[in-house]
Amino acid sequence: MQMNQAPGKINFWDRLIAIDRRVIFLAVGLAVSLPLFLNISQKIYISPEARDLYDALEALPAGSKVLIPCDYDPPSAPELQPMAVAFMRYCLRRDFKMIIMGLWPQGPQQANLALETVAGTTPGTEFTYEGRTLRYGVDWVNLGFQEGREFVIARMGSSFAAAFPRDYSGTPVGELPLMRGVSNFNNVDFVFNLSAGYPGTIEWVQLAGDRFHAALGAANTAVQAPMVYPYYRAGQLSGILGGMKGAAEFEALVGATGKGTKAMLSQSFAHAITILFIIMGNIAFFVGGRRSRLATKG
Amino acid sequence: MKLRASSIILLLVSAGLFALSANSFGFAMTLAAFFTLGIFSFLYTDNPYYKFCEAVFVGISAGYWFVSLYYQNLLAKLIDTLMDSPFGWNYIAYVFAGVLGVMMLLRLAPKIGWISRWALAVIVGATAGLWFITYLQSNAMHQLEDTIKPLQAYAADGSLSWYQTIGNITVAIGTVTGVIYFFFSKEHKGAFGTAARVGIWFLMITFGASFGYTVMSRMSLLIGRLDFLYGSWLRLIN
Amino acid sequence: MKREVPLILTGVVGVVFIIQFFIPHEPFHSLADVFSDWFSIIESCAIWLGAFNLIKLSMDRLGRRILIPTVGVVSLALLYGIIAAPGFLQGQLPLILFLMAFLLLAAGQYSRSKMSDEWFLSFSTIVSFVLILIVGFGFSAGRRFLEPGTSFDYLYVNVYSPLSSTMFAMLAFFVASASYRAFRARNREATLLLLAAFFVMLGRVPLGDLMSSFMPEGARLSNFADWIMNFPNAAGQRAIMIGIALGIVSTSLRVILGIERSHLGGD
Amino acid sequence: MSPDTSSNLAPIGSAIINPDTLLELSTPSVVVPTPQFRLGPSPATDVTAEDAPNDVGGAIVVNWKPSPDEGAGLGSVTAYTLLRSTSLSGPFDTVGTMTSGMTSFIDGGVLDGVDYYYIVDAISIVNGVAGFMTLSVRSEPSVAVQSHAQWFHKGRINALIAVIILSGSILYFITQAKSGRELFIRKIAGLEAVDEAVGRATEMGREIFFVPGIEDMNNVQTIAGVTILGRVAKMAATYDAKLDVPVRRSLVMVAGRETVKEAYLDAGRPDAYHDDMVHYLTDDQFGYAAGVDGMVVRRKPATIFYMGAFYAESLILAETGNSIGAIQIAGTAQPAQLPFFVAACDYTLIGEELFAASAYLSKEPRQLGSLKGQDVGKFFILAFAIIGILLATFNLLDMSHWFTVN
Repeated sequence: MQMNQAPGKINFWDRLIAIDRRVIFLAVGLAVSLPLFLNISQKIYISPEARDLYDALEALPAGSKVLIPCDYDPPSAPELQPMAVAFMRYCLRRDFKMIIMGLWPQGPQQANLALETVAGTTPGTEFTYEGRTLRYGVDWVNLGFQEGREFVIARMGSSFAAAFPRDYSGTPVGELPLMRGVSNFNNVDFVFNLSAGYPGTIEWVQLAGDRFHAALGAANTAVQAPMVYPYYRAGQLSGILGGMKGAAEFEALVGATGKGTKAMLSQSFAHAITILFIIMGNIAFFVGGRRSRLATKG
Repeated sequence: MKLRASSIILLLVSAGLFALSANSFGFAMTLAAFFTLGIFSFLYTDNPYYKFCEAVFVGISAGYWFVSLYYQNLLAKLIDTLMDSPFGWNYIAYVFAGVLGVMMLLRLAPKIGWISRWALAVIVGATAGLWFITYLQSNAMHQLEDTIKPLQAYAADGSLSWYQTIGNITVAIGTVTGVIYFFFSKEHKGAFGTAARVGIWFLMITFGASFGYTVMSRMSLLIGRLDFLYGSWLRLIN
Repeated sequence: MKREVPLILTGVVGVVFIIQFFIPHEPFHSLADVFSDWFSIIESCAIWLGAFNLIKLSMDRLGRRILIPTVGVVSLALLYGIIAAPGFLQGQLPLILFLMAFLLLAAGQYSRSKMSDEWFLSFSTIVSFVLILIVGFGFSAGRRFLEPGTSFDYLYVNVYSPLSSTMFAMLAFFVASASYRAFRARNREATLLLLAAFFVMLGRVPLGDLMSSFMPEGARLSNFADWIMNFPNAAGQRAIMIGIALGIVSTSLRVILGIERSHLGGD
Repeated sequence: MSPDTSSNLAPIGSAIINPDTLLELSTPSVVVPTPQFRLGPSPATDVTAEDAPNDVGGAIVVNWKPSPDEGAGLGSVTAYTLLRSTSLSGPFDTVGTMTSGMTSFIDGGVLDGVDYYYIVDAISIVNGVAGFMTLSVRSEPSVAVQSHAQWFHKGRINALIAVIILSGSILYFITQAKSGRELFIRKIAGLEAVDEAVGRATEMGREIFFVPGIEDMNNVQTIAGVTILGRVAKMAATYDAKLDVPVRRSLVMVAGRETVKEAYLDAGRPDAYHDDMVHYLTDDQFGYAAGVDGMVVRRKPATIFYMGAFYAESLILAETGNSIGAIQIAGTAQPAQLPFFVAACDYTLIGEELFAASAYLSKEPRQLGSLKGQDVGKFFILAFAIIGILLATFNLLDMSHWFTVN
C-alpha cells in the first residue's frame, strides 16, 4: 500500500492521499456494523425495472406455473436470499406453482432454505401457509442441480424431463403431478431467474428467452444487474431486481418487510462513508497539488 | 521467526474465547465464526491464522468439487448411462465421451500423455463453434436490432417524451462511438479520433456507473457476514 | 498424429457446431446437449489431474520427515472425529482439542526454519483435502451426500460456506479502498468515471433522494441515477457487447482454422 | 412422446383450463335472466393444420377462425377444445383446452410421418332443460397433415448471411496478410506494456504471475487467455524471468502446460520449463482467490497478468496485487468486472481487446489480418445502425427485424 511520494516535503494532504488502507477498512467495518444495532425506517423508491417485473407477475393468473432457476450460492445469498424469500412468499400468496431448479450446485439448497424461511418450518412434503396446505409435487417441486450450464437450458427447451430425469431427492419427475403437464418452456408461464453470475440471467435470456420464447424476469446481484440492463431495455427481460435495493423494492411492492429492507440502512451508511472517502481523496488530490504518481488507468 | 510469548498468550486467549463460545453458542456456529474471523484477519495483515484458514479453504473446496464431480458427473452422467441405456447412437456418444475422459487421464502416463490433446481439441473446437454462433446471434445481431429504432419517443398522451428522446439519442451516439473506439486497423486521428475519444468517455461513464452500482452489492455481502457474527453467532441483534 | 489430428479435430468439430445452429434436424439438433454431457464427463476426469497436482505439490513441500506422516494421521483422525461427527461430540471439549491442534501447528510454524511457512500451509491443505474426501466418499450416504444432515453437509455449512462467504465479503473493504485510490478527477476520463459512480451510488440509496428532496418527484437523484443506468451505461455496455461478439467470432475462427493453436502444444 | 390421449401438451401462450372447473366458474349463484333460446352457439370454422416450421419434427400448428358467439355469459363460447385423430372417422382424442380468443395451438405430441386430422369443439354453458350444462359444438375436421423435421431453419437465414459476411471478410484479410500486404494496426497501450512488465520482473529478480481467468476451456475467453499466456511465456523464457500460473480448472492446467511448454521450446529454453509452473489450486472460486492472494502477499511477484473470464474475485485479486506494488495488466470480456480492473490495475484490455491481444502480441501477419477482418464486421454493424436509426427516425423503413434471429 505504500505509494511513491514525491521527494521533498510531505504535508498533511500527501499523508491523506497515501493513507493506510486499513484505516478505510476500519471505517467501512464500523459504518456497516453500527446501523445493524439501530432501528430507523426509511422510504424506498421503486425503480421502473422492479415495477415492470411486479406488473408482469401481477398479470399472471392464479395457478400459473413459475420456473425458478436459483443460480447462486451462499456467498451471494445476502443479496439474493431476501429476494428468493419475498418472491416465494408472493408465489404462495398468488397460488403460483413453483418449479425450482439450479444451474449452480448450491442453488437448490438455497431455495430450500428460502422456502423454510417462508414456511417457518422445514417444508418437508407439505406445510401450511396462510391456512392452505401446500403439498410437494403439487404446489412446488425442487428439481435440484444439473451440471452442464447453459446446455441444460438448451436441453430443457426440448424436454424438461430429459434435463432433469429426477428431482432433488431422486424421485422420477414423472411421479410428480406438477411436472406431468410440463414438457418444455411452452408449459411454464414465467421464468424467474435468481442469478449471481455465470451461468445465469444472460444464458437464460439467450436460450430460454431468445430461442424458446419464455417470459423472463430476473433477480441479480448488484454487480450483474448493469450487464443485464440492455436485455431489459431490449424487452428480453420483463423486469430486474438489482441487489439489496431490488430486494427492498420487491418487499415494498408485495408489502412484506424482510431482510432487504432492514439492511438498507447499513448500506446507506456504507455508501455515505465510501462517498466521504472519495470526496476527501479528491480534496487532498487538488489541494496537495496533484502530486499523486498514479497514472490514469484505462 | 521464533515463537514469541505474546503470540502464545494471544493464541491461548482466543482459544479460550472460542471455547467459551462453543459452550454457549454451539460448536457448529463457533466453527463457522472461527473461519469467518480468520479470513477477515487478512485485512490487517497476512498472519498464521489467515494462512491456516486459507490452507483449509483450498483443501476443503478442492475436495468438495472432487466429490461433487465424481457423484454428479462421472457416476450420474457416464456410468449410469453406460449401465442403464440400451445400445444405440446415444450409447456410442457416451462411450466416446468416456474415451475422451480416459484420454485426458492418460496424461498421468508421460509416454502417451500427448493423446490428451485429442480430447482437448474436441472441447476447444466445440466451444469455438458454439460461442461463434451464440455471440453472433445474441450479442451482435440482437443488440443491433435493438439499436435500430426511432430517436424520438412519445409519452402516453402523444407528446414528445424528452427524457426518453434524449436518452435514445445518447444511446445511439454512445453505441456508435463506443464501437468506433474498438476499431484496430484505423489510427485514432481526425474526426475518427474524436469519435473514438467520445467512445472512451462513454466507456468511462459505463465503468463508473457499474462501479457505483456495485458498491452496494459488495456492502450487502459484508452485511450478510456481520449479520451472521452479531446475530446468528453472538445473538446481539435479532 | 501429435499435431495434425488435434488440429483437424478442432476444425471439423468447430464447423459442425456452427452449422448445427441452422439445422433443426437430428443429429444436429441435440448436438449442443450431447456436448454439454461430454464436457461434464471430461471435466470430471480432468479434476483427477488437478487433485494429483495439488497433492504432489503439497507433498513436495512437506518433505520426507518421519514425524510428518504420524502427525498427519493423528491430526486427521482428530479433525475427523470432531468435525464429521457433530451429534457425537458437542460442546467445549472438541473445540479445545481442535484449537490445540491448530495451536501446535501454529507454534510449529513459528519455531521452524524458513521452510516452515510452506510446510504449515501444505500440511493444512492436505489434511483438509483428505478429510473431506473421507467424509464425502465414506460417511455421507453416497449419492445423497448433499442432503441436509450428512457429514458432508455439515462441513459444507459450517466450514466451506463461511469461508467462501467471508472471502466474498472482503470485497466490501476492497471496493472502498479501490475507489478511494482510483476515483480522482485526474483528467477528463477519470472525472467522467468518478461522476457517474458518484451519482449512481447516491441515487441507489434513500440518502440520495433525501439530499435532492427539494427537487420535484421524477427529477431526483434516484431518477438521474436510473437515467445514467438506462442510457449512457446501456450504450457503453452495448458497444462492449458488440465488440466482444466480433472478438469471439474472430478468435473462434482463428481456432477453427488452426491459426491459433498454441493450446494444443507442439511435437 | 406417443400420440395417444394422454397428450395434454403445450398451447403456446394460453392457459389450459380444465373443463371441470369451467362449470364451477360459470355456475351462477343468483338467478340469471334466461337467455334467448337457441340450439347452441356457432362452431369454430376453417380449421387448418400444418407442420410446424423450422423444428425437429413432432409438432403441428393448428389454426381456426373463432366462433362468432365468443363472449362471457350463458350461451356464449368461453373455451375451445382441440381434438385429434389419425383417421377421419375418429375416434378423436383431446389435445388441449384453451380460453376463447385463442385461434391457434401447437400440438407437440405427434409422430412424424403419420396423418392427423383435427377438429375444434366450441364450449359454452347453456341453461338447458335439466339445468346448467356444458355444450360443445364441433367444427369440420381439417385435412390430413403430417409433421416432419426440417433440414434448414428458414428463420435463421439472416444469421447465416452474417456468418458468411463476417467469416468471409476475416478470411479475406487473413489471405491478404499472408500474401504480404502491410496492415496497419493501432497501438494498444496495455499490450505495449507487456514487454516492459516482463522485463521488470527479470530486473527485480521476482516472479511473473499469470491468471488465465477462472473459467474452464469451454469459454472462449479462457482460450484467449491461454493463447496470451503462450506469448507472455515466450517473453518470460527469452528474458529468463520466472513464471507461475495458478489455475482453477484442471483442463486449463492441461492446456496451459501445453502452451507454456511450447513457448519455452520456441524460445529455445526447454531446459527452463517444468510442469509445475502451471499448477492447480482448487475448483472453488473464492478458495482459488484466497490461494492466489496468499501466493501474492508471500511471494510478492513483480508483475501479475489477469487474462480471461473473471467474476467477483477480480477486485480481491487486483487489490491485493496493488497492495504489494506489482505491475498489473488485466483483460476480460466480463463487462461487470472491467470497472474493477480499470480501478486497480495499471492497464486494462477492454472486451474485444482481450481477444485481439494474442494476435497483436504474435505480430504474425495472418493473426493481424483477422483483426482487420473484425473491423469490417464492425463497419457493417455501424453502417446498419446509423442508416437504420435514420430511416426509423424519419419513419421510412423499419430495418430492425432484419436482424431478428428466430
